[in-house]
Amino acid sequence: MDKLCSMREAAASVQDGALIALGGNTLNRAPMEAVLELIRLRKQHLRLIKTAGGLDVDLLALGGCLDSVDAGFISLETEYGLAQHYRRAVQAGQVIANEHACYTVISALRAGAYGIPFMPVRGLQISDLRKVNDYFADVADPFGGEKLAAVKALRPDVAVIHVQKADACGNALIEGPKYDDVLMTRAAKRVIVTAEAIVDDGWFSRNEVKADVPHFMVSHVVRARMGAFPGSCFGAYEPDEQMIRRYTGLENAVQLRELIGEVEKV
Amino acid sequence: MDKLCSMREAAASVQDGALIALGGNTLNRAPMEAVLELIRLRKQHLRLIKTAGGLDVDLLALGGCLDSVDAGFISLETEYGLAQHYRRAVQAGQVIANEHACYTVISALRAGAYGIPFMPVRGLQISDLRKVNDYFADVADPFGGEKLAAVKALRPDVAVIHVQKADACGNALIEGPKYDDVLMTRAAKRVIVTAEAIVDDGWFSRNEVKADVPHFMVSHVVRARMGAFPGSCFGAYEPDEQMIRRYTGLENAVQLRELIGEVEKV
Amino acid sequence: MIRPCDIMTVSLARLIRDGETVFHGVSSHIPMIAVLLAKKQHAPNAVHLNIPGGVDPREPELKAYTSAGGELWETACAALPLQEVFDLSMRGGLDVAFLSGVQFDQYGRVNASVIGDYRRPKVRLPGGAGSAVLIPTAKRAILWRTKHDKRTFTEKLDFVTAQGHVSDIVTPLCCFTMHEGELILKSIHPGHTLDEVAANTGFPIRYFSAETTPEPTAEEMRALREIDPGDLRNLEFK
Amino acid sequence: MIRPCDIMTVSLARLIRDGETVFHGVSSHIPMIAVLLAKKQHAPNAVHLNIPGGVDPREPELKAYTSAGGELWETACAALPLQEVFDLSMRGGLDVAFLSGVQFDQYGRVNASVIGDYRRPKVRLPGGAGSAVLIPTAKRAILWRTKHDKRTFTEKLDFVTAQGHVSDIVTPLCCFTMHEGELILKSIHPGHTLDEVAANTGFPIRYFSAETTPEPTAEEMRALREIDPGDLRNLEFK
Repeated sequence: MDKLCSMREAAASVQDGALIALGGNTLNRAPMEAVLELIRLRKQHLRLIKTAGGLDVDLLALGGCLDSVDAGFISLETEYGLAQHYRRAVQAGQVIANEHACYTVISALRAGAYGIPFMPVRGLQISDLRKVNDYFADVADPFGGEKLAAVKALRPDVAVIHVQKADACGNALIEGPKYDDVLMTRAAKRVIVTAEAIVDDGWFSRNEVKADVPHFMVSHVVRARMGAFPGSCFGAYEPDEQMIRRYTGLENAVQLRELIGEVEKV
Repeated sequence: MDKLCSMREAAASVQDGALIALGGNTLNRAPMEAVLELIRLRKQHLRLIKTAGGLDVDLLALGGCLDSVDAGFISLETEYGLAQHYRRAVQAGQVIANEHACYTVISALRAGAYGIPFMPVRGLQISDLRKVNDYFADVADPFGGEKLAAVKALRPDVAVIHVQKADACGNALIEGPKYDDVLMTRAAKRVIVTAEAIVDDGWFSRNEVKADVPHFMVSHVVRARMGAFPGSCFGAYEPDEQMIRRYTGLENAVQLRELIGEVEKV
Repeated sequence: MIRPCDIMTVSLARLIRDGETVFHGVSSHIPMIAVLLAKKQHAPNAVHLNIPGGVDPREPELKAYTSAGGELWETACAALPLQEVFDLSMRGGLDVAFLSGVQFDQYGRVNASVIGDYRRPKVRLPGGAGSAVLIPTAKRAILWRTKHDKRTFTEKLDFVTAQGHVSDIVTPLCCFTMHEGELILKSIHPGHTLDEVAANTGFPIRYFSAETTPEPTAEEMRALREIDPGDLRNLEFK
Repeated sequence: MIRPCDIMTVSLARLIRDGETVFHGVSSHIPMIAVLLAKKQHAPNAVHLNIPGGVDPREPELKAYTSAGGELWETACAALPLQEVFDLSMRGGLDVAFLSGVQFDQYGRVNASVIGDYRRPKVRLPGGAGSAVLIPTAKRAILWRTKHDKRTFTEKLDFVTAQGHVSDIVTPLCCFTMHEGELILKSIHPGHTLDEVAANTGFPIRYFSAETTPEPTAEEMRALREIDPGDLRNLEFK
């Protein structure tokens, strides 16, 4: 089944208010082109899931697209510094920061993928995060009685990932670090794949390494050369400093829309 | 750190009474040479873990090495039929069959790997398996209150897997189907790797595909060409019918010892 | 003369709908071949899932010794190993699971564990494999059994390994389907009779109309020989 | 003149023992370089674990923009992605986790979440990443922070993101270590004084003997330049 479509069509399929997981890690292989399209389409009330987010989360916050972010860490790492747009949006009360411990995002996604409502987690109980967040609770081991923390399952409405290779049916291969993308595709109800290259039908059948994401989980496939720009994509390109600085230097959503309008025309 | 050693040395490191997980699936890529060595060394009271076992479980049962087997399915599949030695040993009360639902072995190993004492599981509650086995219990979702089954964690003392490629430090790569081997290596306290081929130190660093098992989890590495014989090993060989028929046709442990003594000399 | 393995394989294949996710496990040549047949005929978009984790293997070279080996991996398009197939079912995404057992009762419950006592069985069976979690969670569990007698289809199971969403059971004599929580006879294979089915079933036979199972078509038989030149669908009858 | 980034990197490296499993995350150039240094010097069998999952990358070509990118994967020997590094810690197999934060109290507790109220913070910080589960489960959590002032080392945290097995904290001025549940001063970096440390710490300084942190040796500095020709260990001070 051919699922190739435009970035516009794929992004348009994301409903306002959707629970949406984004692949990649900080500036590495985040689905940036899809993120920009969500902003262009003025998507609203999105509830984001990510282990460690960067420019993707920052721009969606600046674009006014977000209600909440479930994540362990949001920053552009040391060279580019804090995610200031996201930070301000949280401080202004526009975005709810549901802080997790990276692993509790993973645990919540695992619970989602395994079809269970919660996942027991070690270690979390002595953190204030356990106290202030209602997605954490206590649970007792039914065998030994030990008390543990539990994290509530997360089942994203959609996972959006950027990969190096996909076929038109949706089989998708991540080269290099996979981060939490594969898990996200399992936990999510459906997957949007953006890919550097579209390979022919049969490519994966002939290939020794099989696709990480099977076609039937995928609803949309978009050919997106440089789809992680201005972040990096393993084996393809490094981040673009100038463009990142332009994004982080923006002051408001209007400037953001101007800039991403410009990017679209290029 | 060079961990290359003889099969004897590796098998000798398994303590009587150990909780031991075996890789592969039915006749596919089971660590048969290691299994035979355990029998030669007259290991006793082993408590076996496997999702779907075949000749490996059958011969360990005949050899009098087993106290119990936690598995979802034990058979040599259709062509070679039932695991008659195992079956008789269970019927005679010599081996305890802890029947699982394949997935509950996986769930128990996941709990072991995740450092939690249990894993919630969907679907199991309406099976008699839930009632008669003390490694299953009930647990309530602390968020919504739903009642689910829980399975008790399994942390094997050792996982024994057969792979196509390993280096002397223990980095190990499974080509083709991985079955539940990788999970077993994570849940286990240590790993014995037997390998068709030993690659040089640095091979994985140069290779695009990375090892599935990182060296530090592995205690022993054994060069074992035909290490899954008489079962199959992906990319290397198919099962040996004649030898399987000889094993399944055995009548007692004495005959087994004779035969595996013969095999050793060849 | 229609062979039981052919009518069974074809009957199972016809139960698969286009686009469905379909799983079979070990010792499952008949359903494995049924999945490949369905994909070749009426359900090209059915998704073939299996233990080695090769999604949609293309023209796999089937082996007699296993239905869970590397041949289902080599020409697959994507990886979804057993663990993740189970996960898929647990979260409600598996449409069809093919499973078997040794005893079945009129409520579609399955025993694949023991004859006699669980702890000290008269006969230790291979075990239910994934049944105890798949039959309750897959949308439809389709069962096949190559024996049809009163010990197999019985009023009282020695042990309930699994129950849940059983939708159909195919045997050498007939096709059962579930109707309001009970097995009813859907069709009788050509060459067999209602009396024969009743005489070999340990619980009362109920049915709306005792149709005859449609014979394998010439096209189906041609496709079967292409998919399974080694006649592995007959392995369970040898 | 010894640069703070050099004395900090060297001090962190020296805390790693041969054979230990060691993890660092994002925004972690200093500990990343410390791990590579330790492996090159006294701890060749330390196991380098990281977010992209490349175990023991060989001579990675470090990047300024990340400490969690493909450069740690390319020359690695095995795959152990973030999820499984966490799992390793949860089951008791992680020896050292390098983590940071924005506020620390005398009990070695860490705030990396917010200044002010959690729900409506004055400052929303990046978050503790793995801290809340790693600090209690890793055998030793070693912290570094490139700021040392009274707002950073404070008597009262705005929020306790994590606590547990903190063993050491390294700053531009000194090394703290944990002793019976409280931070004590272990050594003062060359060029700094006890008074300076005390004046910049918001809780009372306790110590057995105020040693001077051993200077980076010429060999350590040579190794550092080889590992980190781009001087990325100084990135946090720019």
